[in-house]
Parts: sequence; structure tokens; C-alpha cells
Amino acid sequence: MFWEHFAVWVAAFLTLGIYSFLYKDNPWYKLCESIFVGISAGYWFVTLFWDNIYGKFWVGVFPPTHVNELGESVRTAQPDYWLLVGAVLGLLMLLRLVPKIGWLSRWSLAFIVGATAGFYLINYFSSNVMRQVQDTIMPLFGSGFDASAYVIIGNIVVAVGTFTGLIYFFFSKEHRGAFGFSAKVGIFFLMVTFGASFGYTVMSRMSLLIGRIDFLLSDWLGLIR
Amino acid sequence: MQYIRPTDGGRRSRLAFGFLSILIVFAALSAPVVAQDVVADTPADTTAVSHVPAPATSVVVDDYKYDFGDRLNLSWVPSIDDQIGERMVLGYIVYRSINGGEFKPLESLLPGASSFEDKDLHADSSYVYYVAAFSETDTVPSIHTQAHQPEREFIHFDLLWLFVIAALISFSVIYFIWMARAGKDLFVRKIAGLDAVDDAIGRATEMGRPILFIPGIQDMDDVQTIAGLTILGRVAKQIADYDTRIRMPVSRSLVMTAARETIKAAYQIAGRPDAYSDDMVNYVTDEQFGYVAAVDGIMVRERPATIFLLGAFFAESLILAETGNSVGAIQIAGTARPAQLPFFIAACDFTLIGEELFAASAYLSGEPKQLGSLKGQDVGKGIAMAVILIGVISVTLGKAFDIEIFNWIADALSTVFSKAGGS
Amino acid sequence: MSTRIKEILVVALVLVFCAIIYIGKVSGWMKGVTFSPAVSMIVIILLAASLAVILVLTIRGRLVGRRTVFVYVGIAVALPLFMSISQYIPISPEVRTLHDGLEDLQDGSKVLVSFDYDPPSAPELQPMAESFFRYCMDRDFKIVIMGLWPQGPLQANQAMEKVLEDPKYAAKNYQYGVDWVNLGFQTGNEFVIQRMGTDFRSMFATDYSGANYETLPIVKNVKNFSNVDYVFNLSAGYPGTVEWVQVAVDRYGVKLGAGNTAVQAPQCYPYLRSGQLIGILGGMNGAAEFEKLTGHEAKGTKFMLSQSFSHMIVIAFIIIGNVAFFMGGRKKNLSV
Amino acid sequence: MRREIPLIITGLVGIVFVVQYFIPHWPFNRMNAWFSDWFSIVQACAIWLGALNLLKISLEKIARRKSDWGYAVVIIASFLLITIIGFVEGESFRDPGTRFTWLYDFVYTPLSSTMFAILAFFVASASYRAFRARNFEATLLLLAAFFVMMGRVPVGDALTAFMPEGWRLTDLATWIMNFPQTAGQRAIMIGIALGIVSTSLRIILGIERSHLGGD
Repeated sequence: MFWEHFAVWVAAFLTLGIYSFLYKDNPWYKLCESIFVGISAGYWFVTLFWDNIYGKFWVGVFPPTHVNELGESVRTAQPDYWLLVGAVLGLLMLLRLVPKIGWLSRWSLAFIVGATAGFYLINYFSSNVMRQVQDTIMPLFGSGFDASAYVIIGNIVVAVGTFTGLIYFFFSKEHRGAFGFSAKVGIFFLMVTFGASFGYTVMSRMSLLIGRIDFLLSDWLGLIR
Repeated sequence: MQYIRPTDGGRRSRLAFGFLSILIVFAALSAPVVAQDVVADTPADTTAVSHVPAPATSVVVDDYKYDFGDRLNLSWVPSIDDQIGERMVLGYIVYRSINGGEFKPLESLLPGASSFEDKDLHADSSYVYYVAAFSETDTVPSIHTQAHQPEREFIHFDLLWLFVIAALISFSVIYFIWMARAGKDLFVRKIAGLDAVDDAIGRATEMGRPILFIPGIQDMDDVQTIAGLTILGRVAKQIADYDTRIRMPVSRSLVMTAARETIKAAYQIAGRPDAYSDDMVNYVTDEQFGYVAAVDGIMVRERPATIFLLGAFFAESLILAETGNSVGAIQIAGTARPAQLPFFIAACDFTLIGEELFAASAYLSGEPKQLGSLKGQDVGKGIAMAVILIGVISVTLGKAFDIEIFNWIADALSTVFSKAGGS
Repeated sequence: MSTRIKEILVVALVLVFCAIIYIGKVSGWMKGVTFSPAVSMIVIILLAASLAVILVLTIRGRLVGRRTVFVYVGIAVALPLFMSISQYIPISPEVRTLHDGLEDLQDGSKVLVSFDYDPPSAPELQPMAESFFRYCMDRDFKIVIMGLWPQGPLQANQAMEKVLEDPKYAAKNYQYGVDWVNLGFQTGNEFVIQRMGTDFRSMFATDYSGANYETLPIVKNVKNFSNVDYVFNLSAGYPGTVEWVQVAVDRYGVKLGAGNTAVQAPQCYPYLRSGQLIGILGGMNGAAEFEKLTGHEAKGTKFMLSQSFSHMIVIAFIIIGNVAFFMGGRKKNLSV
Repeated sequence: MRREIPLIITGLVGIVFVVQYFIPHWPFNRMNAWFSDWFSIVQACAIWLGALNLLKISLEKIARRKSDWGYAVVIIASFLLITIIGFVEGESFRDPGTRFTWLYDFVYTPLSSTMFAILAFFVASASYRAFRARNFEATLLLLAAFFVMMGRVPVGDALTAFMPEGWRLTDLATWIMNFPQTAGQRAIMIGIALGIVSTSLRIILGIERSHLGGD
């Protein structure tokens, strides 16, 4: 019983402490900030250890055994020795702690950067360029003028917006003359896009605050039934 | 930084036209005709009036194209008693026999199913299937398929177009880098946010306050983080030149390691390796908002004069930018996450939008070969724009007035780009 | 008295006040506060009037600071929670298609619900989870729960507990393991979905509490996606709806509906147009609409009033800010 | 050598990862999964460096009695508290009822939720302070935001109830989301992808090498 009350009060104390930053930086906030930094760093430290080092590496290389109906102990999965490569890369990383050979960690860094670069080069190209270009190729008026005005205007907007938006990003040409005008139209579309995301984000953020205030007013103080 | 000398427009348009014609010809040639070997086709018995459902027909097994020989595709025409409204068939069971062995039930599917993908197979075994339709009382098997061995393929030819276009753009990037190396002048327009970097660093030096650099909150497996660090390389060199203080709290340990290497290298290039210290970069926590709480604290307590926010940002973008703004710092921000851009635009002095973030390090370096790569990007945009223009016009005319040639062009372009656009 | 001491006093007073209310709640003499419609209207009018005063002050050249804005946001969110006025909630097409898609399922169908969010996003997604469970129980659906985010399955349990508090649903007597199951969390992001396409068991050898997959009647015969009738995904980011569409829908052809935070939702609209996604609930608004369609008005609907208010406040302050800007002769160089 | 080997590794690995996309044959078909596994192992190793760095900085603060050193004690104490509990609980540390879960539910969750929710205030103050109809572009941004914000809450629909269905604020918001918003997003997405292509190529070719450090 005590622990339940204590828990709710701890949560409320921390919640209010963070909000006090809105007034100004103060010791209460600093206390909550420090607790947050310590607890969250520890949380990830523990989580990554159990999920990745133990759960992924250790269990992957040395699968646990269990006893089946016949009383034999069987492995639950085949050991995956490829994970050892990851362990080597991880160990190279930890060599940073030894100043003399710390530079070896660059090898794992180089591996990660190279893999990321290669992987995203083609992935983004396929999903962002090819897909989006293909989606933009559409009949503006539908097949044989059957589209409604709503859709026709919309289609034209999409085609023009994508085209001029790309012009804005052109680096090889100064934004002047007709080119500059198109780039300007492109910016207009970008601005509408940003406005729309802004609107949606306001909505989302307000919901979060509603959730928090609901916690304070109903779960903690019980003012709302 | 001025790179005057406009390139020859006429030649460029001819080049673009050339690219496109090649594309279109390839598209026409690539319409794939996949022959299916129809194994069994039993006409359904429609006259019998009974509760025994008709079997599934035309059961075909064929190789799953472009895999490691570990998948087969099974498809069939559903039983005619499997129709919405009068569902006599309650589902299908797929049976499989490996290397002529006993048939075993493999999978139970819902009514209406007409295909099944069998995975985790071995390329050197042969497989025979049949599909049984079942009702409440009866189970009716289809005819067996022929034995089929999955095939291994070395190259994913469905992705040929992706490869061709990606290669085209990659080569144009490399080509322009090579041209720049050979001493050709390349023009790149001014990017406002990047021209401000110098002043922003100078300002911090004058005020005697630190510079805060935030490379986003993602790890090294995000290209935006890497782009942020490459910009850090340029910025840190100037910071070393000016002898300003840099403060860089990060939320990922790998980023901490990489950032230290980056700054250290920049200080070496600037000729002041002794001024570098590991303490310039410190790890806070992996947790998004724990990190934000700490960085907010740093902002209000150390009052940096200049703040760089360059990398992958999520919800924290606004908290960081607003707090930075409230302490009166000059802020230069950039991210490729569209949802966060409005807040940077609102709260920061300069914002690099999407692509500009990736162009920044090349632009700041001022090296011709780096700038060459920006030209290559423009070729990519040119192709995208040309395809959109031609595609939209031809599909619109084609569909509106039913003109064969336009429909053909549109289909060709669409095929090329859909084949390439993986899931 | 120095400012420091004043501040400490204020904080202490607030905490003592809260403690009194808390004790009231625990001992039962505090019953909660509700504004009648008349009082609510008065509050709204007062709020509007004070905004008008701020507008007038601004026109006269006296700008309010950040903290005033903060106070108004706090008020605009908190006060409507006490009000008892209802507003008409129109149903958007994407929520209707989601509901229609669910209606098309047969009673007793098997649905997989993936909880891909954590507590910070719960205000938006928890109401969706709860009303989705209620709907499932109304239709006697069998519910299989999983999560791609570590905290997702915990949220699912909370939602289930909440729904079962209602005697109507407690009477349904949903048996764990038979009518619903929580398979827990698995690391691996979209690779989890991919491997589930072949075999659920390879990803979830046991359920949340460690019971063996084979011993759970509800999933005993569930091998892969072809044995579930519908997948519902509650998503707050990566991995989430985009991954479910790309892997589960594109490769395995599942029927997918989704609930998203409002920030995520715009990214998913393209999938809606292409039909890869059968309906979407976007943010609190989506939750409220779904509650209306399923006939159980709960938190989503209640929170919508706060949502409306807070949007109005933000818009009001944008207007006030712009008035200040135009009255000030565009002196201040503010970047937009 | 300290510079060259990393450059070669980056280049080779980069090329292999481009090529794997087009080759369904072993081992290329497994590379994605391998990389995701390996990366998570490296990440879990690297966090030791981060955690030690956090502790080192905090300890230095305490040792030198820098201002606010008391908070450094709090950081260390809370870090050690959750870490020790987490390791003692074993692999099922996340199960309900453990002490780790208690800390997660009543300390970590309120803090992160509140920090997340503080955005609501900042979003409002940013709107008030920075969203000015300074020029045509800014006005467009404002208008789009206005219509979407109004169109997504019941109030907006109520205000335009006099309009026929299909012409209300809700519908306008939907139109903005479906068309102009899509166009802008597309242009940004295509640009980003090309930027990534060129950045990746610079990295693979070894032109961009600052992240690999000096000698």
C-alpha cells in the first residue's frame, strides 16, 4: 500500500520538476535532469547488454538446450557462428580503452560507415527516387476525362509541385529568370508541406500534454472522474 | 567561393535527351514474357449436385524468380464452390512431398486463397504439391503438380533498371568529380545557410562563448549522422583556426568515438593537435529525452553563442531549437526529416533543407572534387524531372485521347521505374 | 523577501495543496470536480475575453512573454477535462474504411495486434488500443498481441486490464491463452515481421509470461500470417506501420489496419491511397472517431475537447503574434 | 597505414553492400541480416565507452568540486542503481513486478513522457514568436498550418457547418494532406535520396574521410 502511494508521488514529483523548467532553470529541474540522465543511460546500458550481447550474440552462438519428450537434451536452434564477426568488430571498438592500440577501433568504424553508405545508397535510391517518380507519372485528367475537378486540380498540383520542388534543389544554376521563378514556386510547395506537418505536429504534441495532465489530475489527484 | 562559368546549356539538353532515348528503348525491350508451365487443368464438375466441393484447379508450381533456390511459388484457381455468399469451401490445405517421399500437410489457408509461397527449401531437392479444398464434411484433393526443383539465380534481373539508373547517376557523380580533378571549373550556386557558418564561428570567438554542435540523435548507421559529422570536420577546422571552444554532447557512444576522431583530425590539419582534448565530445545517454534534458541544461547554463543542429532529428528538434533561441544563440540547423523542418525554419537562423544537408560538407570544403559530386546529384534531379515531365504529358494525352504512342511511352517509363522501385 | 524564498514558498504551497487533495482522494471525501454546461460556457467566455485583452494590449504595443503562452496552453488543456459539454465529431473517410474493413470480418475471426509504441506516445495510442479491444470483444474476435517495441506488450496488458474493468466485458469471460494471448516483445524490427511470414514460432517461442507457444490453444494452429484474418498495428515511429506495410502487406498480403500518432500519420497516407493499408486512425482525433463508430465513447472522445481548445489557443497566439508583428511595423527581423 | 586500412575497409564494404542488393545468392542474400546483427553487437559494446565516459566526467566534476557537483553525484547514483538492479534481475529484467520495471514505470516513464509533453508548450511559444506572415512563403506556411489545425478538430467542422459536405475545413485539410503536401514531400524525398547517393559515393571513394580521423 505504501509503495503504491510512494510510486505515484515519485512520478508526480518528477513530472512537476520537469515542468518547472518552463518557468526557468532551477534546482528541482536540475535534480530531475540528473536522475533522468543517470537512469536512462543505465536503462540503455542494461537493455543493450541483455538484448544484444546476451540475447543476440550469446544465445545465437550458444543456443540454449532443452530436454525433449524422450529425455534427450536438444538445442533450440542451430548456432550461428557468423555472429562472431560482430563480436570481433565490437571488441575492436572496446580497444579504445587501451590508448596505444585505440586506433584499431577505426576498423570497426570504417566497416559500419562503409556498410551504411552502401546500404542506404541503393535503398534510398530505390524507395525514394524510383518509387516517387513512378507515382508521379499519372494521367492528370483520369482516363478519358473521367476525373472530378477535385482530383484534376489535385493531380496538377502534385505534378507541378514535385517538378518545381526539384528545381529549388538544383545547385548548378543560379535562381534567376524563369528558372528562378520555378524555384520560387517550388519553395511555395515546400512551405505548404511544412505548414501541414506543423499542423499535424501541433495536434500530436497537444495530445501528449493532455495525457500528462490527465495523469496529474485524475491518476494522481483524482480530481477528474 | 565563386565558381563562375555557366555550362553549355544546349549540350546538356542534348545529353539528357540521349539518356532518355536509351531508357525508353531499354524499357521496350524489357517487357518480360514469363512462360508458365501449366501442369494440370481439370475442368470442374459443375453439374453434380452434392455437398462435396469441387477441387481447386490449374495448380501450378513455378520457380520463385531471383532467389537462392529456397522458394517455390504455388498458384491455383480456387474451387468454384469457394465464392463469397455461398462458402462451401472452408479453406485449402497444401500438401507437399519432398524427393518423392510421403505427402505431408504443409499449410492451411483461408477460403479465397489462390497462391502460396513455400520457403526454406533446398535447391537440390525436388518438390511435388497438391492442394486440397475442404468443406465441413469433405476434403477434395487437386491433381498433383509435376516435380519441381527450385533454381538458384545469381543476379536479380528484376532490378536491372534500378541498377542501370543508379549506375547512370553514380557514374555522373564520379564523372564530375573526375572533371573537377582535371581542373575544370564547376559552378555551384550559393547556399545561404552555409555562407553563414564563418560568421557564426567568428561570433562565438568574439563573444568568448562556446559553440555547441549536435549531430542528431541517431547512431552511425544513419547517413544523416555521417553527413553531420562530415560537416563537423569542416567546422572543427575553423574552430581550431579561431581557437574557439567546441562543446559536443552526443547520444550515441559510436558517434562519440567518430566525432572525437573527426575533431582530432581537424585540429591536426589546422596544425594545433595539442589544443585538442577528448573532453570536447561527451556521451550523455541514448534516451532521446534524457539527452534533450541534458542538452537543454547545457544551453541555459553555458549559453553557447552558436549552435549547430545537423543530423537526424525527431521530436526533440523543437525543444532544442526553442531553448537555443531563448538563450540568444545563432542557430544553423539541417535535417533530412521533413516532419522536423518546419520547427527548424521557425526557430533557427538558417536551415538546410533535406538535400542541402548532404551537400553541405562538399560545399564547405570548397574542394573542386567535392563540388563535382554536387553536379552529379543535379544530373539525377534532371533525370527525375525529365521522366516526370515526359511521363505525365504522355500518360495524360494517352489516356485522355487514347493515343497509342503516348500510352506506350508512359507504360515504358512506368515499367522501368516500377521494376526498379523495390519494396 | 528574496525571489528565491518566494519561489520555494510557492512550490511548497502547491505541493501541500496537492497533498491535501490526494489525501482527500484516498480517504474518499473528494469526489472529483465537473463543470456543468453553464459553468463551462462561462469559463470559455472568460478565456476568450482574456485573450481579447491580450490582443488589445498587443495592439497597444505591450507584448506578452513566453510564460504567458505557457500558462494559456496549460489552462486550455486542463480546464476542458472538467467540462461536461459534448461536441459533434465528424467521421473522416480513412477511419470509416478502417471500421468497414473490420465489419467485413466474420465474428470470431483471429486478429493480430502489434503494439509498436512506448509510454510517451500512450496518450494518443492507448485510447485506440482500448477501443479496439472493446470492438474485438463485441465481435468475439480472438486477439493475438505482440510488440516490436520493448514496452508495447506492457501497454497491451494495461489496455486489456482497463477494458476488463468494465463489467460488460468482464462478463465476456475472455480466457487467456484461448481467447487472447500476449506473445510479448521480440528484437529485430522489420526482420521480425519477415520471419513471422514463415513461422510465428521462430520469433515467439514462448508467450509473454514464458508459456510455450504450442501449449496455447489460440495460436497452436497459427503458423504464419495466412492463419490470422487481420492485422492491426499501433505505431509511434520506427519500426511501425511503414514496416508492416512493406513486409507484411507487400510480401505476405495480410489485411492491415493501423493506428498512428498524428506525427506519423501523414507518412502513411500514400499507402492508404494505394490500398496497401485498410484505413488509419490518426492521433487523438482518429481515436475519438473510432470510439464514435464503435459506440463506446471513452478517453479519446473526452480528450477531444482539450484538443479543440488547445488548437484554438495556438491559433489565437499565432494571430496575436502576427498582430504584434504588423503593428510593430515589421521592425523585428524574425526568421520564418 | 592507420589511415589507409580504414579507407580500404570502407570502400570495399561499401561496394559489397551496394552489390548485395542485386544478388540473391548466398552470401549476399544474408548480408542485410548480418549487418543488423553485427551492428547491434557493436552498439552494445560501444555503450561501455559511453557509460564510462559519463561516469568519468561526473567523477571529475565531483573531484574538482565544480559548480553543481552535487548533481553529478545524483547521475552516478541513479546510473549505478538501475544498472546493478538490471544485472541482478537477469535476462528477465523486464518482466512485470521486478524492481527494474518499477524504476521504469515510476521514474523513467514519467520523466520521458513529461519531457515529450513539454513540446506542447514549446510548439505554442514557437507559433507565437516565430510564425509571422513576413512574406508570401511564410504566409503560405501559416495558412496551411491553420487549415490543417482547424480541419483536424471538431471545432473546425462546427465553424464551417454552413458549407455543404465536402467543402468544409475537414475536407480542405484532407485535400492539403493529399495533394500539395504530397508534392512537397516527394520533391524533398527525391532530393534527399540523391544527396545520400552522392554522400555515400564520396565516402566509398574515400574523398570524404574526415570521420576516420587523422594519423
